[in-house]
Amino acid sequence: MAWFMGIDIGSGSSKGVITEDGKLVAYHVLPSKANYRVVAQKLRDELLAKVALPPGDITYTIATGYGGGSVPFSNQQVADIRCCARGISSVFPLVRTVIDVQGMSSQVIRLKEGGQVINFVVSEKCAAGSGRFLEVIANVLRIDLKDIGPLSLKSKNPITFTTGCAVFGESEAISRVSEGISKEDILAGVHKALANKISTLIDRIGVEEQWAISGGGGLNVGLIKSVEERLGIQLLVPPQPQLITALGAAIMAEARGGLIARSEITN
Amino acid sequence: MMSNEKKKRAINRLKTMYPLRNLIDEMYQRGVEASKIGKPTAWSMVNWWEADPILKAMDIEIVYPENYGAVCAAFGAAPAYLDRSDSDGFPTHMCGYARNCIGYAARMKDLGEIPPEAPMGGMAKPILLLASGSLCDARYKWFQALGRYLDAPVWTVEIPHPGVEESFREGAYESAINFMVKELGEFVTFLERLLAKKMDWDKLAEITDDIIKINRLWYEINELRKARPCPMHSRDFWSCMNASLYPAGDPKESLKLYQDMYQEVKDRVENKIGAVAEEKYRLAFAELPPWHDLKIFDELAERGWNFVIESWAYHPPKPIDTSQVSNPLERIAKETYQWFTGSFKGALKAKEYMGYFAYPYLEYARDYQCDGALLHPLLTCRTATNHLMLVQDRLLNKLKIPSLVAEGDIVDLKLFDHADTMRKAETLEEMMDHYRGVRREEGLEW
Amino acid sequence: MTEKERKGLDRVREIYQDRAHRAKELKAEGKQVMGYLCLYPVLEMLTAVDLAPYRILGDMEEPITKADACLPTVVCPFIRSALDLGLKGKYDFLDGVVMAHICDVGEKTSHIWRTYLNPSYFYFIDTPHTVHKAAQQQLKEQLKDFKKTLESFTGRELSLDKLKQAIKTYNRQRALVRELYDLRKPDPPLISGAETLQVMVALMSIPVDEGIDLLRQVISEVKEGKNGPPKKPARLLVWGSIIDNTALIRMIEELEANVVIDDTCVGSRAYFPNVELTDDPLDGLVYRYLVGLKCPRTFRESVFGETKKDYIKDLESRFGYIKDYAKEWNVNGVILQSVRYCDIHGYEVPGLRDYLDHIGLPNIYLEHDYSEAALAPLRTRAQAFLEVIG
Amino acid sequence: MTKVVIMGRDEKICARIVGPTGAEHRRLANKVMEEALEQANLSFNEISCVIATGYGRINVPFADRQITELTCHARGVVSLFPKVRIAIDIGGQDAKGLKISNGKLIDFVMNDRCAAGTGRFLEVIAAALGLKLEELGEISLKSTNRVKISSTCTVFAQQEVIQRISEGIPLEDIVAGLHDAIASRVAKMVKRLKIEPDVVFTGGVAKNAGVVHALKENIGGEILVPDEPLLTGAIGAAILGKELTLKAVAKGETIQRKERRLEEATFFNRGN
Repeated sequence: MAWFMGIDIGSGSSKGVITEDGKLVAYHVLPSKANYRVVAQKLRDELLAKVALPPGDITYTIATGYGGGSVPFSNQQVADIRCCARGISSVFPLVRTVIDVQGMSSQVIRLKEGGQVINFVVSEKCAAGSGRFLEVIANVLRIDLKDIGPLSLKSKNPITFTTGCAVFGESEAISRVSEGISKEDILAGVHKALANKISTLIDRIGVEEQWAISGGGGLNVGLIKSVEERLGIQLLVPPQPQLITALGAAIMAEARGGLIARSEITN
Repeated sequence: MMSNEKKKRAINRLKTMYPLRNLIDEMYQRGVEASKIGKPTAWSMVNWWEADPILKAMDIEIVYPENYGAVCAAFGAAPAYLDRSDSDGFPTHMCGYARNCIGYAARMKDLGEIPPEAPMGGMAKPILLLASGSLCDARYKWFQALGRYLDAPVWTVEIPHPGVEESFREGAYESAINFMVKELGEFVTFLERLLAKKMDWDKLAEITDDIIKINRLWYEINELRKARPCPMHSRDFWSCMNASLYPAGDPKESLKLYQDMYQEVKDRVENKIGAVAEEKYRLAFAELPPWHDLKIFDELAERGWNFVIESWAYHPPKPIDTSQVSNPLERIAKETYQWFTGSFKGALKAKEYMGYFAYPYLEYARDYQCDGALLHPLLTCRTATNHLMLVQDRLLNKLKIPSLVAEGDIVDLKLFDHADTMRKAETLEEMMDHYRGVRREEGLEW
Repeated sequence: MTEKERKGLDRVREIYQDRAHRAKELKAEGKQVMGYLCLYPVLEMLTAVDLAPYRILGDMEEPITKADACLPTVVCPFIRSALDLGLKGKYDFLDGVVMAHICDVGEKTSHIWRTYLNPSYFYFIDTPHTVHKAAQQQLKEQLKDFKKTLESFTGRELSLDKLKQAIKTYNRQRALVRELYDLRKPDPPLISGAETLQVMVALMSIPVDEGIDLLRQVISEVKEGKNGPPKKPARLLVWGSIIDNTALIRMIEELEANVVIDDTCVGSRAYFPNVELTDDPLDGLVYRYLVGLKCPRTFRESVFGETKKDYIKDLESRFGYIKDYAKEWNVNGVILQSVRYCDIHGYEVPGLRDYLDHIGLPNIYLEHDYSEAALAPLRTRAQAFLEVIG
Repeated sequence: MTKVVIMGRDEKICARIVGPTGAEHRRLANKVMEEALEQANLSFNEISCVIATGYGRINVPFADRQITELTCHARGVVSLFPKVRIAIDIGGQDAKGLKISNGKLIDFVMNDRCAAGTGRFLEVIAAALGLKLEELGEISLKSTNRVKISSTCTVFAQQEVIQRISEGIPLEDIVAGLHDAIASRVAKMVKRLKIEPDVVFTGGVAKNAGVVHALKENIGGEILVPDEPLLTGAIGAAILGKELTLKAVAKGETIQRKERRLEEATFFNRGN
């Protein structure tokens, strides 16, 4: 028996998983808050408690994500893009393109079997290309983030955001509200705007079936539908899209840790 | 301790680079000193030495505000100058070098002298602003805008920018050269009036000849970098390019130092000595490097990344024979025009219509057998950014070479994200591995 | 009423709503339509060889998506929008395109356009940056070559006579545009700025002779003066980078102001300079397109070869014509506007404001994102400016 | 924030209301107007003139005139500080610099393109730090070694702040850094007007002692802050309303252009 850990410290939330022989046995999600070290420790404690193991039983730990450098107990830090590709590949082996929508940015990753990255593109450092845009608009409309997806699906006439900036988008939403446009239509509009940004990323690296979505954006049915409509495709949605990167980290830990274990034996 | 030493050795720097770089630094200082004691000084845009030999032959000291922008950025003096430009109403999205210079000029006007805080002795008050119509809008609009602060006249020199196909039409070459020669002639007449002295044509011919020799040699040195492993890293290139790009000092001295460098590089090729310990990946670099974060190249070198070729704009043109041209202005025109159009033949054949800026990267990537490219767009410099998406697309789709975009800026140094670039670099390795296989499958030779 | 019978301003509005309609009709009739970007392609030469010129514009209402895959977002949004429309196939009806070195991003976009859209005919004019004699000669040499490529593309001769004819026709159209602009001199003006802009867009979307007819109808309707704008306290000049959508002008005119004159390239800049009919018509054309067109993309000295610069004299020589406009159209305020990331206009702003302050004309600078919604925040600035000068 | 001031002919304020503005400007305008009338013990018919200003000025269906916040702020500031030459206003939506000469607005600069440099910047980051907006000022004054916030964009500055916290940098130094960031941005913009005393600072952010301090440093001179910095625009609007009314009365006209009713505007219809 060997256990492996993947820790993904994102800008908004932090995710951790433990795998055993390639299978997910425990996961935990916490808001990242201010101190990444603290959240990483807490994540580990919670994960170990769930599987009732002492820390020493974890063969190898890989940290990733925005705060991946602040995980004191990790054996290695790996780029989130690679972890995401490995993670999605473990869930959907036929996926060749994954759209990863995070709080700080969106990225589109093309991969081959086994989850090796063959191309990727990351959105500009602009809130309008990330999940953050949705939050900003949800906030200004005073709607709970988890409700915006379902609500947007009720729209019959989504507005067009003519600006590509979250801050402008906010004032545009305000002025649309005062023009009497429904919140549903505004929300559908912001989903469409983000879907457009994502499709621009896709335009840049080309397309290949099958498709999946990961990251926090994968929890939002409105966004999924907008992307599907915009690109005329079907997105595979993993059961826990926000965990994919952490899962990929654990899977890489298995590969890496397994190697070390073998070399110890041969030595 | 250990790792520090290792880091220092990750890139095997050329020994002959050091004296050349010292010379470049000295040249700058000498220029500043000369201008401070009242020698006529021109502020000039980097002009692919279309105008430099002429200014030198007329004994004008040249300072390059574009370079001075980089100096101010490195010394931390830029933010105050940028603020001044912004508060004088210049839009903030414009070229960082230009805004730095505008702020500097505004402050110099207020004080009536070189601002005391100006790094490296500052830039003396010019008698001439020599703008350039080539490569970017800022390079003449910015000098025109300096009229608010300086009473120096502005002259704009031109290098034509034809389309790839258009450049091969009957008479196009002659017309372009004729245009440049006439304009340079007017410029000389203007300088004679400005300085009340005559051009020394023999001196001009000699300087021009020396500069061309430097460029040939520098070209040959860079040709040697096609070897595996590549003997010279981009960092050595950047350290030395200035003596060829805008030869401000004594060309004969530079020439000697480039000769030494040629020997060292040739020796490395013969003995298969690479610029990095283990050359796992050969890369091209696009546009100006992140000057304040050059250590990233050491980190990448530790991972086996060797930077074997870099931005087109700073490389000397493919050699053409102008030794029989007797009029130095015509010689200058032909050489500088070649700089811009030298790759057009290949571009036309490849049906690539952005014949400079974009196409040369394709040629380089093939000739230098690159595995990948690191593209560094500069956010307030549209000219260094416009073409990079096209480059990225063409490299991948035509040559199966993946690349990485890492944003930065020329003056706002904070824009370059070291950690993010390393994160992407790690991913690029996976891609370079993959595409190596793809190239082999498609019969590309590396 | 059938479409062709519809006259004057109604027809203008129709064309403005669906710019490509007439071009597509012409194409169906067997005429070749030639796209061009900005003001530097020489339209007289296209018309002389029986091509219908059609100006490539952007669309402020259409989000830019496809172009973001080939141009970075830190460049002029107008150019990005135009390229975006091209990549989306909205300019597929064009038989070819003529582009020019208008500015750096315009130049690069020309090459990108050619690379990705591969039009059957493409020509790039490398417009010089200076107006010196040698630069004029260099442009002339290019136009000779341009002529040859047009002839071989169409299989028709571009004869001297036809070229002279085309020059006369265009000058006639230009004179009519002046006449229309003159109708904005009274107070209140007989036609609003927004409507004038629609007329200009329409002219750039149809052949020149049809434009002449249209202008005649519009002028006679405007002279009848039934639906002119009301009298308002402010009479404004709008300066700056391209405006090809009425949103901005409409926003200003919804406030206490009439826009009575512009210095923009879908307006006076495009139509005020005439072509002098020279012995070799190319000479007149070169002069008009290089020296006559007043776009800040071209570098000019107040005196060729001056060795000492006088700032005010320099401003006078660069912007003096704006003072003339202000006098003739009795302007009491200037709105300087530019799309973000437009370098050539950006560098001009402090100098032009210095000049306007110098001649005592109140002014304000507005920068925008070439997007209709992004104009909303500018309303407050424009209104406050009017409150200040009012 | 939505502000209401009701003022008598003598410019004495008889009602002052401040409430948060949501996406639904219109309803709110109505509600706060009713509150203000109650406070002043007046009926709507007794109000001679209603001036609406600010970002949502077009959404006040019962207003007689809409005047920009720039003109209104200038008028309000002049009434409080007759010698003012430069007024700086930082609110939640925008930041403004006003140049005033002889009591009249003659030039202005404004930022509303980006949240950085507005009160919104502080709001967003205070929320990220789990702090109340009102607490920021006091916290920052304890700082001995403020950090430099390098991101200008609010979204990324927020990220940067979180990073600094995790590095163990004291909260007060970070908050002081934020105040400096906003003050230097606004100061840079206002410097376009060529700063001359007296400089007055208004708007919601002027209540934050930390920003006042940072702005003094960045401007390099004294700054006056009114007792109720949030109300300046509304006060100015009321004074302009009074002036317009008196002018109209003198000419024997009325200021009201249309029939005016104070009833709840329906949110989904654009009433006139």
